[in-house]
Amino acid sequence: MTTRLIDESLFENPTNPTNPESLVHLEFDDGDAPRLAGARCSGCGTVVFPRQESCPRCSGRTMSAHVLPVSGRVWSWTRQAFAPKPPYRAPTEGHQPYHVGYVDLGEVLVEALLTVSRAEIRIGLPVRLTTVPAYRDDDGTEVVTFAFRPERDGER
Amino acid sequence: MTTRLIDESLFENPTNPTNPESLVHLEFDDGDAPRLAGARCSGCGTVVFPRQESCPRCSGRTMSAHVLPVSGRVWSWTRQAFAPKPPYRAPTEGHQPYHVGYVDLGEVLVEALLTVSRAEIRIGLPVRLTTVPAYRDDDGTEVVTFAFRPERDGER
Amino acid sequence: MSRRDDVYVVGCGMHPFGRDESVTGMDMAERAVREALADAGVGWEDVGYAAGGSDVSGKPDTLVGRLGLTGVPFVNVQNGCATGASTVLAVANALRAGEASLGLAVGFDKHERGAFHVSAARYGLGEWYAETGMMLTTQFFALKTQRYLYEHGISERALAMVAARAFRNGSHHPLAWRRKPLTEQEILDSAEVSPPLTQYMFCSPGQGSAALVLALGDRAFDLCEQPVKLASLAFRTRRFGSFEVFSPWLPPGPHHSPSIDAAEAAFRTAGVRPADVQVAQLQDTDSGSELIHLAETGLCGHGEQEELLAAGATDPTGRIPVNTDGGCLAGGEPVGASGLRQFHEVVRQLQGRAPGVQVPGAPRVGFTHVYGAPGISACSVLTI
Amino acid sequence: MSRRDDVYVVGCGMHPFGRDESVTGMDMAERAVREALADAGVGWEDVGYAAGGSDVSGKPDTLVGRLGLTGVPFVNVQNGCATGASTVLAVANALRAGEASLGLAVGFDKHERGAFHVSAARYGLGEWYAETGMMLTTQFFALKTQRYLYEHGISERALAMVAARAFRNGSHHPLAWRRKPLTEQEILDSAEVSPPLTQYMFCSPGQGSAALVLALGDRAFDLCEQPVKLASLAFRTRRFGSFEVFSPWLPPGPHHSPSIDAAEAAFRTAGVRPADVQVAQLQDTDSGSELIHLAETGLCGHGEQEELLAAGATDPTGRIPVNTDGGCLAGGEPVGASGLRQFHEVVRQLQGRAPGVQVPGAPRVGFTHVYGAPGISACSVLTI
Ligand SMILES: [Zn+2]
Ligand SMILES: [Zn+2]
Repeated sequence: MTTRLIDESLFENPTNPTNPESLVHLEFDDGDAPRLAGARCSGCGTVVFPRQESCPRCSGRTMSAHVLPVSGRVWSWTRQAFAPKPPYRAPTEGHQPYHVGYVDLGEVLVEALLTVSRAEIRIGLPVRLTTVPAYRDDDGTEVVTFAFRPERDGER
Repeated sequence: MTTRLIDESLFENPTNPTNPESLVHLEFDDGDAPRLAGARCSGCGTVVFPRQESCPRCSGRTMSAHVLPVSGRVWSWTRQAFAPKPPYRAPTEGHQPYHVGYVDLGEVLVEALLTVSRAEIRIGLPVRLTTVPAYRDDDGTEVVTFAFRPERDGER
Repeated sequence: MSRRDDVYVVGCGMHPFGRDESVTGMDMAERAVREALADAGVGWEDVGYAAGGSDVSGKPDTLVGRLGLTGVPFVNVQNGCATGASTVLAVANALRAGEASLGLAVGFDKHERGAFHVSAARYGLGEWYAETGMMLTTQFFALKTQRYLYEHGISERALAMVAARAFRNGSHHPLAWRRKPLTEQEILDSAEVSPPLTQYMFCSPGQGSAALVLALGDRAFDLCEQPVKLASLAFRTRRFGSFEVFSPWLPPGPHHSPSIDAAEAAFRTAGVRPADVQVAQLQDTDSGSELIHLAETGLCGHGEQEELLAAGATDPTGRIPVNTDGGCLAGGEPVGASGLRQFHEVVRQLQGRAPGVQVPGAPRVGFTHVYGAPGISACSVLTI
Repeated sequence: MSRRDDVYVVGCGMHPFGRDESVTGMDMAERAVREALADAGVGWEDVGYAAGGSDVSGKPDTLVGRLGLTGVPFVNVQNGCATGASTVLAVANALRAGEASLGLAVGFDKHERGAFHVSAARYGLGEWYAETGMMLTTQFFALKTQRYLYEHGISERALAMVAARAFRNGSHHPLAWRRKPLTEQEILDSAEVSPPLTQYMFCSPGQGSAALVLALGDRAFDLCEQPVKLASLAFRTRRFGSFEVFSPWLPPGPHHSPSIDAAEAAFRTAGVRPADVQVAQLQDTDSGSELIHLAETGLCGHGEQEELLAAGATDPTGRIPVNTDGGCLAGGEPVGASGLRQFHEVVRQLQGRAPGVQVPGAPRVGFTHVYGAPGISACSVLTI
């Protein structure tokens, strides 16, 4: 089974392109899985995600690639109870209600899937970057996207 | 093979609904084929096609059904050289260049397919209402629309 | 500014909101326009400038084929949920610029059932954002509400109180879609959509149309016994740091909102304070939005909402009646028509002829507020 | 009207028209806006009111995410081929109404190749009309031209002369798409589309963007050494009896046109005569349209066109230079941008800095004309 990132522009350059299977469910302290990459304005310091060419705060055009922190806290969350319409693409096993929210990474809040149980989810929960299968391409390729999971003891 | 009018609202009530095959290529002096039906404003006399509920000239709302003349003259014409994109539906045999134009019926000019040869077509040509196959429905039904053909000697 | 330069509403019309498969968007728009013209006692041929908006139901300027081919300038505008305000702004500016003395604003829409379709590219976003199930307006409202309740110590019951009042008001309003009152418990117990919001805390895409006739200065008083003055209409896009729909990221807070800017500008231009408002329309795409907008527009302080709701202060008989026609929650949201519905209701309230429950005591200052993607808000002050 | 109330163009910018898969509609719009702001010597934060139009390439107000989140009111307009004029009108009215002293108008589009897609319902027509192959804009232009040539005794060669001049002008213009001159015979011999019009007599859907910075009164003279005055801008919908695209029927003639009304109003308001115009932009969706518009706008009499063309009177060095940038024929027609391209070219001509061939003799009076579905036209007079 081959695997690909849903959109490479969201991530820092994957360091292990010869072994794409390694992308899924890797822990990021392994050091060889893709981290999220945004951009930072050299004029005013604003951090954006995904990268864009001009700064939404000061309109400057000197944005440089900027890798985001991997851990933060849930800033807000909700649950997607019903199956979204296309262009949403459900995972192979079909739509299951899932959590989504903003994660406060300090310099920026990033919207992401949250692989956190309903019992556990709350504003302020410490979470850490991970990857999850998003859907399967027509040719069978597993497409992987980013998400945040609860941080484990001692990870910070 | 069953046959239907492309849109019944364009025609006066067909008088022979039990024999829909009779719709195709009927001559209109036969007296039992559908004629075009527009509407006429009782306020200002404006004739429109197809029918609409208010008058585009005086905004009055007393429009009554009005059967259009069957013969007139070509007011302008052109040829459709390339196959139109959908929602155009080509006839069963595929797109062939066809003529289209406005026919001056005296009280109104009506846009229509012109089943007139390239050699013969010209502004001023006397023409007469007819029906032609437009396309075939998925279930095989032949769908028929209106057109004008050259008027024959003695028809007027 | 002298009365000569002021713009007034001199007529309004509306096609009932809801679901009615027998009419098209254009049918509804035609009816709303004819009703507004009749209300103003003018003919279509008297209109010197027109603006229309529809998100999905046709090109508004083709209405001239139904209303009469007078040659009138007719501009189509499209600003999402703020479209109605954009039509009024386009007409008001044209009148004040001297283009005409009588103008018409119309909005209409007829949406499919269910959530609105979205296109990531149309919002300048990558396909991944929609494909992974994060591009839903319902999520945005839930996320914003969740955070707002947390920051200001408001309970989920307050969300149910908003919806209950909306359906209560709608039940008395002949032009509303949802006319059945619901209890707070029924609302809390309805299907989960995106917590903290349940099914009955969301408005649905629907259909409808509303239209206004506007006139300049003295012409307004010639035409109408009770012209309603458009004391201000302020339209704002988001500033940096606002929390908007379809945002893959946000800067660290505090988060601003275009509603704050638009409301401040509207009150400043009109020379009235939020406390002067006697009847208000707030964008209530969902219960949480109305709660937030109550404070963002300055009609109350952040965190005061629950107490106000519990005390009935936002009811038609309260201190600050909100969404007296049931708002979007009871009316549904035909995007192009929704902003003009707000004007219709406030104008009729100020003229003492509300279609539903009339705010007592002859209110003289009204307020409207719309808010929508991609971070725009428009607020108006209407006075009589 | 005093100079204080007049609106001026103080900056213009344009992204080259044509085909370039490496840029999106929004990319082009951003570039055109930045160029217009730089040309005016102002920043985006100075803009107090903005209007944008795009038929298919995104919501113009989302440009604030690229240009800067200043809170500026940003209205989206959509009037088909007249969209560019609608953006200018919206901004000019806002400036004259006192909403701001500096405004921005931007239009952009990036279309698919080939004829535009149409939807019968969107035009209030039955499906039969499209299904039977009568709902094509190319047919409409051919039918209108066929009749016009017949009524006024004009030969098909005149159509080729229009296109030949367009490609000649385009060949000298750095922002044009089609830069290869073609002979009249090559144009006549190109593929038949709909007689009397051949392939090279039609413009193609393309891509591009153009933007203007507009300022009120004295502010304009503070900012710009050579502000170009928007002496008038008249927008008209069709009156009864005009011959428009997608018409299943027409009333018996004579057939009027909104171009006649818009041009008359523009000249009347500006206080100039058609004979005063020294550089003109006319909607040339096809060669026949330009021919017809030459007379409908009053720039010549009906039937005089062939002689004017043969004498070179519409060339840049002639009595009445038309489409000096090659018009739609050489530029293609990105619907939202096309009207603003006209302004861009006329402004640059009047300022003596045409990107292509400069009309000699320092022209002081310019004219623009757009025309589109469903029977709308907008004309402006620009002076320096
Ligand atoms: Zn910056
Ligand atoms: Zn009539």
